[in-house]
Amino acid sequence: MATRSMEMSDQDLAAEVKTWLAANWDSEKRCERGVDRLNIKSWLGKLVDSGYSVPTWSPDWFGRGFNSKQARIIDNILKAHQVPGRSQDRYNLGAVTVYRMGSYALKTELLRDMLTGDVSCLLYSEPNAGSDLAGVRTKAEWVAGPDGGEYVVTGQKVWTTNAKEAAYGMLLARTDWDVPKHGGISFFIFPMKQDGVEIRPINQITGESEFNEIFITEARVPARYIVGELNGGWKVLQTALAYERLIMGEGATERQGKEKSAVPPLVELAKRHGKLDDPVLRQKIAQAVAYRHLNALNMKRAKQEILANGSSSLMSLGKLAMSRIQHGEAKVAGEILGANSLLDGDDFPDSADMNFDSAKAYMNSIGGGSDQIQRNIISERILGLPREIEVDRNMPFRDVKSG
Amino acid sequence: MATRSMEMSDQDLAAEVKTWLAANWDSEKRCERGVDRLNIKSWLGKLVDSGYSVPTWSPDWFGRGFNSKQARIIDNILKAHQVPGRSQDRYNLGAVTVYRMGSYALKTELLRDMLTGDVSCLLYSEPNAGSDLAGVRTKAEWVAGPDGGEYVVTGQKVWTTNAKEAAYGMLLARTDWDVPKHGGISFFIFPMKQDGVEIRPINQITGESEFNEIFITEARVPARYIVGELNGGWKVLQTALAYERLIMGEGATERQGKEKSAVPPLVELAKRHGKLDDPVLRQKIAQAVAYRHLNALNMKRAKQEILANGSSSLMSLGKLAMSRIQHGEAKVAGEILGANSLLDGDDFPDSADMNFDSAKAYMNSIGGGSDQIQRNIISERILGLPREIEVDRNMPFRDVKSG
Amino acid sequence: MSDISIEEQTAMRDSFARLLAERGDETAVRQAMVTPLGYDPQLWQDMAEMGLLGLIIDPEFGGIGGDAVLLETLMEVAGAHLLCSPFISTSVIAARVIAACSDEEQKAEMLTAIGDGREIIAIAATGEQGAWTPGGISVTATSDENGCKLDGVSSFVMHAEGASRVLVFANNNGVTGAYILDPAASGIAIEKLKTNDPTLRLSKITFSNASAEHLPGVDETAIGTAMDLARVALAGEHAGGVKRIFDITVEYLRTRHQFGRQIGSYQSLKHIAADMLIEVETAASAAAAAAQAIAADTEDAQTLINLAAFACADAYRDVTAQAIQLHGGIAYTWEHPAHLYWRRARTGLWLFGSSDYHREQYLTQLEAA
Amino acid sequence: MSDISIEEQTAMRDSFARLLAERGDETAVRQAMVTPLGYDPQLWQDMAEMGLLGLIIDPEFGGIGGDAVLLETLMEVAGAHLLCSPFISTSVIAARVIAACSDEEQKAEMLTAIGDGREIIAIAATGEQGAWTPGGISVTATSDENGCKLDGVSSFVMHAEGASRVLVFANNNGVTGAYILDPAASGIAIEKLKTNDPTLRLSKITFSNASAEHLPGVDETAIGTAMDLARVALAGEHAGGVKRIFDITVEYLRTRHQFGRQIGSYQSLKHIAADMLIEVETAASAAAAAAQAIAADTEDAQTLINLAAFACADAYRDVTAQAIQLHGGIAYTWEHPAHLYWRRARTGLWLFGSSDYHREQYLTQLEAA
Repeated sequence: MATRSMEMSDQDLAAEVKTWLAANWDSEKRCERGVDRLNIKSWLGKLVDSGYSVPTWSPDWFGRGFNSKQARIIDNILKAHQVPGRSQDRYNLGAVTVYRMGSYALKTELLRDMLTGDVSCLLYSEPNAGSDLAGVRTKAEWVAGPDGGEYVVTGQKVWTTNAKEAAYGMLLARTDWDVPKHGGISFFIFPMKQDGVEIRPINQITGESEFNEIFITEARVPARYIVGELNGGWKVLQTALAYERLIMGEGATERQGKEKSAVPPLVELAKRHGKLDDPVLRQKIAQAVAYRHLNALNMKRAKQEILANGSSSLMSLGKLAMSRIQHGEAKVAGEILGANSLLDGDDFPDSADMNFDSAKAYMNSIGGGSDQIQRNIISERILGLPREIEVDRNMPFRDVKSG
Repeated sequence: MATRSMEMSDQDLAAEVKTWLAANWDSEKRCERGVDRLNIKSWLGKLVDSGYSVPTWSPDWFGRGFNSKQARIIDNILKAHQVPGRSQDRYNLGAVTVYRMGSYALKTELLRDMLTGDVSCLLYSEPNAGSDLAGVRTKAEWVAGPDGGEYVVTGQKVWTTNAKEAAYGMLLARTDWDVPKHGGISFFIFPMKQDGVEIRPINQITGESEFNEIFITEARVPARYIVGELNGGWKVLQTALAYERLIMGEGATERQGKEKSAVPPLVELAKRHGKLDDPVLRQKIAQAVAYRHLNALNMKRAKQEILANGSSSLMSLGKLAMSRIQHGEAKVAGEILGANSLLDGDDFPDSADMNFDSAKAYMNSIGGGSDQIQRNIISERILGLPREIEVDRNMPFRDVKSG
Repeated sequence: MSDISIEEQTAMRDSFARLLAERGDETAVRQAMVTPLGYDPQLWQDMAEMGLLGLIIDPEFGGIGGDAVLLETLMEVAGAHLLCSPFISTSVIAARVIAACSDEEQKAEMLTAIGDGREIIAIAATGEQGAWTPGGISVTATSDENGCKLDGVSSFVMHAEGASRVLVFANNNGVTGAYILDPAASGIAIEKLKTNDPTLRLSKITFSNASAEHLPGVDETAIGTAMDLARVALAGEHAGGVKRIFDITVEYLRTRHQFGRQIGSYQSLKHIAADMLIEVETAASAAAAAAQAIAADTEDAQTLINLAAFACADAYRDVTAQAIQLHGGIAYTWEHPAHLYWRRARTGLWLFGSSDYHREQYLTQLEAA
Repeated sequence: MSDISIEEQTAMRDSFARLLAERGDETAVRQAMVTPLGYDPQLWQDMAEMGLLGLIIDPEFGGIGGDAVLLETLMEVAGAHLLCSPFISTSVIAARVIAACSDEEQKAEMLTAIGDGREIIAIAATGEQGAWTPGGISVTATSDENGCKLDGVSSFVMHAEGASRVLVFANNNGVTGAYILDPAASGIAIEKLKTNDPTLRLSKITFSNASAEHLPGVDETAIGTAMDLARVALAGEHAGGVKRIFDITVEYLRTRHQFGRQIGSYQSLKHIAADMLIEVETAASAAAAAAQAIAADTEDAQTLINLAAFACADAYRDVTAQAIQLHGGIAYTWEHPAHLYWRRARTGLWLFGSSDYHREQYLTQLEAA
């Protein structure tokens, strides 16, 4: 394996990556050099072994110990060559969780597979544990056996994406019912491909089915697949969620960057429908476009603050602001379309988009911590206002009201 | 004294009142018949003795035992003749409180004076007890003396109207500091004209000074001037507040009735400033006018419900709705005026009105229970949602945090 | 004013509510909305038997002779249950337009058939702008000794599916009038339009020299009156719908627990609910006031119709939007009823004129006051 | 871009903040705002000594040579302290307009005097419409061999009180230009206007054949650039003001107790505060982005100027309005500072063009993108 040095110059690093790529990746055919068609598993194995897939990780675990600026250099080169499998230290949430918090044995057993094709999904939310993730009621009961025994899991999870593809689920399950809710949860890497795991797609109001419900009935997970401590799952979850937010935030600032110079879609829509002269609509369009523009300016400032100080409280505002933006844009689009808003389908693509966007906006305002939860977070963590009173914080979970 | 009968016909009642009026009131000179200038004290005495001032009260206490429909008949006749002192059973809050909840002795001592010119003011709010009236810290300490002794009062009250004119203040003061807050308050009829009562006008952001701060320093109130039980003041207050709301509500529905047919002021304003053709403003004006119109329709429905069932939950919505109306109208007026909004004073009366209204709107959205308190009331009392958690409900008042 | 007693009106309202609870609940709505017809013919027949289809039809023609107030009241019931039916098309717009027809024979035959449930009448009232104003009509009628012919396009035609006739508003030499024809007649091409609200059936009809029957005596005013009545019916539907989705939401706030508390104990949700209640009650007041004004033929009737049109539609839109938000993830699923109300509300924003249009009209009325 | 180092800029910001904390606190503001002048001449002199009055003036003329970024930063400080002063009139608009003057002698003399604090310059930029656009100018200039004469009315003139000169934008045969004259000159009548914001001084000036000096080389573009810089300065003032009133409000939420709890523990107030924070941060981002775009002369500079103009003004208006509401009764008193911020915010809504105007301009820019 090549140099690990943090002192390696950016030029040297770029040259090294390009050399390796030239030797191993066929940019024209978009596959491993020397073969005709991409074998993803084989390619991922090669990339992982090169250290370029998780460059910030330790060399003991497929990484190179690079800093994030160096990782960005590698990522940009791989991106330019459309190489799959890059930046898994940022985007492969399952692998990141195991790498950061899993035991040595667990890393040895799972990590390479998780980097080379064993996709994972999230099994956090439940019908009765939405905003209140610590309210999970999926139970995991220990039974004796070799290698520390195993847990028998029964319960229901919701809002899982990629469930069908996933080899593992990052499972939050209750292992102790007699302590307050945060203290009785464990975090498992749960094998998805087994009897007792039923996956049903959720029909969404957008017409999509990107999410699933997962019905788990006496399914098994080895005790050694617990991440962190037994009953210490809440802490693991917090770390996992922090990564998730970081990734989503980075995604947000990156996506924002692109939209600046083009004519905003609402302006195009109004032009297409001959409404750009309507003074009432012009005000509404301008304001809707401005909200997105202003949020982009906030996120740009956030990025500058992160570069300067390593963090930015502005980051936390983006998701809440996005709700106003998305619901607002869809509303103005509807006003541009007028009675055509009633229509839908392929014959009326602008209407179909607008109607889809109107429904999809709830994905941001409800999913991943609703607007109300975001406002709690902002007022408590940024403004330092008192936390909500939690009546169930200290009572045994058995006694907590649910429904 | 004349007939008390509930069975008296409306015609007979009207005739009786008119006859009495003809004999006693000079409608042209607007004073007591036979004199040249109104002596208000003398006139009020006469009216009170006739029973027409508080017609729904018992004949034992200056009333006639009429029902509210009959009282309305009397009121309308007196109103038509511009007779002062009518409907004191609805509008004289101090007298109503003493009548409803005062002891026999207190009524005997105070009631007639309170109906014939001894104005009263409210001494409820304190700098630290705004939304939370039960948090009053004005203290009343008992000292022995004849006739049950008296209380020595020290504290500060705010937001009092008519303080300078008032003979009595309806005072909420703490008489026990070692019980939970609601249980240690007493309700006094407090003599205002004494040393130890200092009245300072509050300069308001509207430029007005209709309210006062009252600094009370070792002032005295006889123990027999307690209304209700010692330490039972919270209950008395609730009844007094219920009357106040009822009166305000009736006022609201009555005022609403008048505004229907005229061209709305915002439309006139826009016309005056040549802005009625602006399509953006037209939408805003229409919406602002509609909010007031819709609230009037709600209040009309409330009145119908009250007539039919004796109460209406709609009544509670009016005050909250009025905040949106008043702030909204002032905002639209500002947009109509444009840069002229910067101006003020007699030379720019439309601007002056708009600026005044913009500030005055807070009187509704903050005063008499802020919008936030109103939303609590609506969600708890009408929708039956759970009450706010009150951390200080059961602790000795001494230990309650304040500031 | 109708001379039906309050007691009778209340009884009608109650039996309609019972009918819909039994045969028009959410399951029934979901079944009906995926059929090509878009409504349940059996339920339609039940409504006919209750006399509802002749609600505003004169007793002389077998109807009940109800006024706008009764109509609005019953539409609140329909709205609460998301009733899918050609009621507004057939029993409000067509019934009111035909009532203005001066050919007594034509009138008697058609009104009786409407009341009996034998006619479903589609309404072709506007062109592709979806303006629902006289200026928005883009069908032309020409008449000669052989009768009338229609040409042009009408879009947003309600309930062409299963319709036995189509009522068309068309311009004949600059005069707006009403025409009626068989949807299967030659020269008429019906194209179904896909809608966002699955309970709504809309079509676009192209007329090419299609023979139609003229309804004499129906002028622009009569058409305007019928459309205004439809607006108040729709406002009533909104008022009923917004009340129901609000009740569903408050019930959820009471029963759903998170963090060991009813979510309805969280102040931010309580306050949103309080604001929603104002909208809910306002919709009810506005719809009722417009209906009363029509029934009593007061001077401010037109003002109140326009007011109800935008106030109820906007209230329905805002409250359903919040209802989804307050429910959280569960209302993001197709199986939860919230989005059905939300879609219906979004339909109501455009049918018979947009909120901005009605706000503009409302102000125009007020200027003239 | 300015070549003043980041460290120097930060040092200037900090010393300005110290100066205002010491000599321009709320008490000082309240004192100044009731004087006829409307500002504290001593504080003005202190600012001159710190070099602030020549902030954007070229070092050649004794100024600091700061760019829009530095200006915006310092205006945030001014806004936080509700600074009452003729700074925007004199040291932004006049300084920038005069910098475009092609008469080097005139320019050098006036710019040096501005930087020294010897000149207070009133700005007569718009007619009675208060439009602050070239079309809004209603003063006419005529020139002959004896010089220039001004006729017409200019309203919303900033800081005529105490001004040593008046800078007038006027049309001369259809060409917009800049003129300067002594406020005590004959043919000039100054009428003070009563304002709602006690920290604001406005006048109406009527010119009747008043002799004025023409500033050669100052064209409509130069005036537009100066006004845009003033808009960004004002946006910065808004960003600083909105941050301060927000901080005051959050502090009150933390310390005020009702029902035995900090009122900031009530969820509805917490949520309002969270929404306010978005506005506060947005104002800062918008003002800074516009300033950076001017400093770097980027293509989207005009777009960002218009965006900042309405976004900052609207944010200031909304946050100050909520600030009063969250404080409750105490902020209904004249003695509490909330209404001073609220009034200043309401002033900002109109100065140099309304939010609706800037939204319209913003969209026009975007269409062209």
